[in-house]
Amino acid sequence: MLELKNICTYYGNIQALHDISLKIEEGDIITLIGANGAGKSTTLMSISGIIPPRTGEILFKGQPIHNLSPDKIVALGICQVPEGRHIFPDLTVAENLDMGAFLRKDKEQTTKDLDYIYDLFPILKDRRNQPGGNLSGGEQQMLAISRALMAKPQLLLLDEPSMGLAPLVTRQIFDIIKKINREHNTTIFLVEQNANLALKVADRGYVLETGRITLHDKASTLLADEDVQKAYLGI
Amino acid sequence: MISFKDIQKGLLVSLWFVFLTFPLMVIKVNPIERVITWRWQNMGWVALGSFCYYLATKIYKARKLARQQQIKLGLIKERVDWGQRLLSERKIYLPVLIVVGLGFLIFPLVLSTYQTNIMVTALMYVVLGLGLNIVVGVAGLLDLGYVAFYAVGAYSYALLNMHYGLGFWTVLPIGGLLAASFGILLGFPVLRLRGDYLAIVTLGFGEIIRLILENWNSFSHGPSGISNIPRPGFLGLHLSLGHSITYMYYLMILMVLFTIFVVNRLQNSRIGRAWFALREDEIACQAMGIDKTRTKLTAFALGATWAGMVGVIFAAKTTFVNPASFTFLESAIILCIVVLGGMGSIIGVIVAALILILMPEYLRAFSDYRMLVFGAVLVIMMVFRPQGIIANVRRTYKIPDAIKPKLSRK
Amino acid sequence: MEPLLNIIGLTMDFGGIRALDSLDLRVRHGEIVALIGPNGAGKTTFFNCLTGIYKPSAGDLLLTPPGKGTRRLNGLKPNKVTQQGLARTFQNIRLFPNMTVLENVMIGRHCRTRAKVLGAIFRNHKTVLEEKEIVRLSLEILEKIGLADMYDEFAKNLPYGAQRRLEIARALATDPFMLLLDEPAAGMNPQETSELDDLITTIRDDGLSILLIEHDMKLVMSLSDYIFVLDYGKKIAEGTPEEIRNNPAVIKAYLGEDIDNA
Amino acid sequence: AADPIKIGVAGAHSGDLASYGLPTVKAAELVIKDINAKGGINGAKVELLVEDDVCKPEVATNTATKLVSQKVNVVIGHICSGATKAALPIYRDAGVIVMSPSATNPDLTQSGDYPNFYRTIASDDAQARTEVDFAINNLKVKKIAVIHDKGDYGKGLAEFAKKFIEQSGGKAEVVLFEGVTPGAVDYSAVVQKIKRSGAEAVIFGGYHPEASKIVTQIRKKRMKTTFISDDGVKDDTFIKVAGKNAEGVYATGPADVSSNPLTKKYRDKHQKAYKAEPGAFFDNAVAATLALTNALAKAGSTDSAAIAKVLHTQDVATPFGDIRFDKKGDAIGVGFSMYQVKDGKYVQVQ
Amino acid sequence: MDYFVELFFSGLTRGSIYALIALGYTMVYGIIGLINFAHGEIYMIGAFTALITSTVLSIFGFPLPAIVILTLLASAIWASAYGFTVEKLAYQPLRNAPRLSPLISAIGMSMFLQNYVLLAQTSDFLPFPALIPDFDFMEPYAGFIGSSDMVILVTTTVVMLLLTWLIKFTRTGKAMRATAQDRKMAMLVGINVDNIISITFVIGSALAAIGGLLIASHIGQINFYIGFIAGIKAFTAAVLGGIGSIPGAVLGSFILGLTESFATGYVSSDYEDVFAFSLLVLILIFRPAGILGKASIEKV
Ligand SMILES: Nc1ncnc2c1ncn2[C@@H]1O[C@H](COP(=O)(O)OP(=O)(O)OP(=O)(O)O)[C@@H](O)[C@H]1O
Ligand SMILES: Nc1ncnc2c1ncn2[C@@H]1O[C@H](COP(=O)(O)OP(=O)(O)OP(=O)(O)O)[C@@H](O)[C@H]1O
Ligand SMILES: [Mg+2]
Ligand SMILES: [Mg+2]
Repeated sequence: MLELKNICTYYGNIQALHDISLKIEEGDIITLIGANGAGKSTTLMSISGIIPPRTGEILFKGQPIHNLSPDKIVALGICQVPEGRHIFPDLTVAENLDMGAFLRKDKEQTTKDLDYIYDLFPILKDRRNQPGGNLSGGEQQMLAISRALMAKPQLLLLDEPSMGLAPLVTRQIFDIIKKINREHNTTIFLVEQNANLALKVADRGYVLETGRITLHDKASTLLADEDVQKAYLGI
Repeated sequence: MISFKDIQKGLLVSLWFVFLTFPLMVIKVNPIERVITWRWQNMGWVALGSFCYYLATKIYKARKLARQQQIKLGLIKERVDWGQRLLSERKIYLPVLIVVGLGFLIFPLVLSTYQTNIMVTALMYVVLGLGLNIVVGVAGLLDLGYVAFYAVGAYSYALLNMHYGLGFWTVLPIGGLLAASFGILLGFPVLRLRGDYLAIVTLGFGEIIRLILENWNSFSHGPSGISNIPRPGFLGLHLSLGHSITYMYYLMILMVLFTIFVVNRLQNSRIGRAWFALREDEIACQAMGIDKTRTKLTAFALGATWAGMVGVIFAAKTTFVNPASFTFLESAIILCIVVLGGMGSIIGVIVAALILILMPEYLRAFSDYRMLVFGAVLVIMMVFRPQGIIANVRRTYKIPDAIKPKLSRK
Repeated sequence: MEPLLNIIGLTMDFGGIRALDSLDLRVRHGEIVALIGPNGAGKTTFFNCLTGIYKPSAGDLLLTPPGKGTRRLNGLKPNKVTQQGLARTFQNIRLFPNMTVLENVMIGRHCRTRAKVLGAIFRNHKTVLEEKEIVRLSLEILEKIGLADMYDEFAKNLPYGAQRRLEIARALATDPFMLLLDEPAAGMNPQETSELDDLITTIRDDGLSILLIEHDMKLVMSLSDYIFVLDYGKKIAEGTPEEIRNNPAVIKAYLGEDIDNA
Repeated sequence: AADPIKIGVAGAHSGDLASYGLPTVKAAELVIKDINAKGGINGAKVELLVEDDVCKPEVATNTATKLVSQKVNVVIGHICSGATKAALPIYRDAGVIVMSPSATNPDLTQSGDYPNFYRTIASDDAQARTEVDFAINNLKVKKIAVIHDKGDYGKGLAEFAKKFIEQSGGKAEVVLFEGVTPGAVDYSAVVQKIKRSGAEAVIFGGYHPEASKIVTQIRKKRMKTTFISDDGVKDDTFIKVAGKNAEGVYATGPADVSSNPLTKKYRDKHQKAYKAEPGAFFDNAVAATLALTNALAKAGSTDSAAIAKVLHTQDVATPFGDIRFDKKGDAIGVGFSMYQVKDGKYVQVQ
Repeated sequence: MDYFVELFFSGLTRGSIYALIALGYTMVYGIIGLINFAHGEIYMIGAFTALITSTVLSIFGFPLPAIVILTLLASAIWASAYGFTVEKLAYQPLRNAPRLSPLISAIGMSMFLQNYVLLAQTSDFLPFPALIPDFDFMEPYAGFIGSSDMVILVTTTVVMLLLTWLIKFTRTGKAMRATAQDRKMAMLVGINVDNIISITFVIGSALAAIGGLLIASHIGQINFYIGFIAGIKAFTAAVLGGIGSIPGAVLGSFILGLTESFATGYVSSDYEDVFAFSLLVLILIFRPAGILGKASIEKV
């Protein structure tokens, strides 16, 4: 479904990604793990076109997308929940969710999806007329994920969705990830610090080290890998 | 380097500009006589000009990209920013400094009075720029009414001299202090405003000062101003015009050196650090125990002090002051100096002041076009060098030798 | 002995929302106290009230620095609170991004030093000495935190985990006797989290008391001496980690059934 | 050939006041072209050094220094009184004679500080005197509102007007004295105030843009107040801009010179060269150029004392008739008369 | 009492004039946080285009209603084109630059455009034809409020309502608000940020052009410098009302206009600007984000 071929991404003159190649099949949950500053977020930003790669190719369903502007990429069905939530602070919770569905035309289905989201996160329903900026960190994270879900993406890019979430909610979020993957056949590309959890839900995993892919394998294999355990699982 | 597609696009761009400028450039109407003048030839100029500008930017971008590619492939070394290099390599900056220093020293001896005179003006703006730099560049407070303090200084010399016969040297510090008190007076109520709100209030304050000077005749002589202000005396001698300008010149050089010295020391002090931090994040600053209001006030008052002193010098140099010299445009130009120079960078401010103030003087030949060019230069400079001529240089700290070895990268 | 920090009936309203509801809380000298609770429970709001960033609607904030009398923190400006000896970090990192690591820490020393404008200009002996001392102390702190080798890097260029630690270093530089940490482990991988665990323990052993907000239960349970649990602004439980782990209300509102997976 | 004679032309040539400075440049150019065509002055070609001062005092000092260091012989300018005041000491120290076509501030000649200064325009007080006398004696108004534009020229004039009215021994009174902000979008509040003050006439000190706005507002409010103004308003642009509202407005201006052959000659030349009416102070600038070149020719040298002597003692033909300069530097014979707009034209009254 | 009412109406007129310009300021500020100093110049260019178009059309003998409509269209189109181009040339390349760089670029643009019009046209004041006729039914009230005042007042109100509706309820409006608050995230939900910013400039410029036309017709004269002064005042008004807020800009403008009017009427017009700016300082001291601006406590 999505294929990265030798992409190199730069911040000014600093190279953050070195020849990254990876492949995501439709309906998969793929996870990318790595230490702080390894380049995980950068990879997602490159896919979304915010920081386009300087060299290399990104193919979505066989079509090159690395030259498209971010909005075109979203229109193809690739949505991202960025690191740090990025809630529109002065829009209300409801309006934030509405923005998620910005490119959608099917009004009725959108309303239904909204109800579905409110079911998933009742707290958002309580707060729906409040500015998003006033929510607590965790509430904002829920809102950010919900906003992406409102777009009905084919490929969902999640950047550290569990950051700052209460344990109960973290588990709930992971359940939801599994659920939408199962029920809507949404392909998911998951970046997580909590490698333990991530590898448990994922089908396959990639390990990123200072801008280079160093390992990739079935999630269960990685979970058992001694090096991985030492470096990322804190065991 | 330029493809056919670029040419095509360039043509489109020039077509757009022809459309854009059509009513204003081509048609000229005389609404009273009801005649229309058609100036079709302008259309051609616009088309040509915009096409060339487009290609120029294209080439610039293409070359920049090519460079980056080459750097990546390891064909060429990355070029260090010349501004940074100038400042960081002793081998380069020392000779440059000596040559420039000598140049400034003998300037009035080799060049005409006129050249010296405009250089004095430029040096005044150097000091103004450095002063505003404390407020805007270092402390991050956008002040659009800086000229108010300049006016305070100028009028304090004019008035104190007129009423009490006080001399230049007496008033110089008084003007600075008066301006500083005005800074504090204004600062108290408004410094808690954020960003651009502060900007508009300071702009308003600048206007208020000017309007008061304009309207309060019995105090300031209103719009006709105060004339016959004495130039600074030199041991009580009477100086000819040329000599007195030369004298002002050296005086300004001393003033600039003094300002650089003080500003540099301030920046590299505990207070200076607090200013930088305040610019970065106010809330974090407060959480670190920095008194926001007080720190900002200090910056504001210090910035104002320089404006006040230069104001005194201004009055002495022109021998005449009236409110028309203290308009918003003046504030804007000083602000341009700070930003164009590179916020918080002393050398940058100096270079920018010299460029911005001398440019209109040397553009006198194109008198009609000079303000047009001036505006265009501001835009182009910002577009191609948004961080300013010399981006702020980082400060270094003496690391005690005892700890040094531990700091080397693992 | 008086508790170091004694909060009585703290209430904070935002328009219609009551983010904190008559909260009582105490921290004793040398303790690591954790504050946990679901997202939006009001933990960060509590820190903000305590450090003077928000003005609480009601309640008393009483501080008894070691060896000194009790004082109220209500109505103090943030910088005054810091001067009293409370230092904090932020949930959403708030470093000075364009200043170096060393400078970030040096800023922390601001409230403990006194050089003024004239001193800065004339650089008298006292100022020079003071400045040297700031550098020395800052480097010392950086070394303790493990960031000394990056002292010359811009803060914005640090990896996330390092930024979190730099926030702690900066807070330590203000010479606090009590440290408020807001989710210091967020965004850290398990490896880094365990390093953080050690760091916080060292800081406590240096004689500081610590108030910690964290969602990483492993860290909380291993570190804390005492835990307060908030939900919807109200305290729903307090106790030792063992008590909290088994408290049904806490499990229902916050931990969920099988805690080990988190 | 002899060294060329250098005449400086200084004034606002760019910026928002350019329209007051540029006509002077054109006037000087036209006159000098003629002179050079006839072989120059005493065989020396005349060279114009045109320098912009944007009407700012501080720039004017640079301009003056530049001209002085280029060894200019005489200067036509500056345009604004403020800039002139700032520049004059520099010329004075260098012994350069300056003649302004437009700087009307009385101090310039009356203070005695600037012996090197001359002008071909009457000073503000003379003009204010004309306005006030006309209002009191001819129009017989009792209540007068004095309005100005807060500027150097306008406010100075208004203050003289006020003083003269107050000295009139109760024949009239000033019911309102107020400044308006030039460039403001709307003057209706001031106009309301005029209406309330019950003024029968308004004496306005300032330039035509403000004048036309105020007059228009007055007429829009259906008020009948007489409007009297100054030389800054006695400009055809005023009539064009204010249109039918300009009808009946009084303005002082130099005595009607349109029948003077020199005036005609240069206005025609301007029309031919630029396809436009000459702008503000054009005639005054022609007069200044003629007076200076004449003095240079008669003096036979570029020595300023010699030039000054000619200026003071010998008449020269200008658009204003034959004029010479009094001891203070004011042109004798350049006075003011009153005009009124009738059928879209300024017509001399009396 | 009459006097009060008269001053009140003259204040309203002034206020609506400011408002038409302030709206554009506020929109641009709202979306990219830039004090667009060149906005006043766009207004001036709108007025010039209107003058040129209406003169050309009237020379060609068009009837008045046609002239009014075509002039309005032409000035809106060209002003928008200028706004669009200025943004592309001077601001878009500076999206990621330090905060003050676009401000300097804007100041430069403002000088450039002023002098461009000065050179391309003239520095003189030009008479502007009265495109708004004196309505007969307004005649009895002419002492209080003229026909053009009325038209300006009504236009301002209508424009404000339309804009508020646009921003609050339409898709484009939402996209504008989203872009204003978090540009990166706006891209990530599929908004073409460049287009939205361009649209904002275009709308703001069109408004300025409408303002230019009405105001020029009301005052009866224009020159290249009118934009600068009006621009500063309009910006003050926008800040007074709470910059970024549409109703705020209008409210701020009215308050500013009324203050100036009453200050002139009851004190002296010598100090009308002093009053205006002092009011600004006072209001900002008590409401640091302007009258309608949200003084949101920053969530930390
Ligand atoms: N805006 C930027 N400018 C310059 N360098 C950057 C920028 N953003 C990130 N970097 C650098 O790029 C590298 C990769 O960063 P990235 O944010 O992708 O890491 P990450 O794997 O997502 O880390 P984390 O776990 O902390 O989120 C880091 O070295 C970082 O310092
Ligand atoms: N400035 C504010 N204005 C309005 N409401 C606010 C503000 N700050 C916080 N709140 C509200 O107060 C509640 C508590 O927020 P707080 O940030 O304290 O939560 P928290 O316990 O820190 O949560 P988390 O663990 O997710 O960070 C939230 O519901 C939030 O919406
Ligand atoms: Mg990341
Ligand atoms: Mg929190």
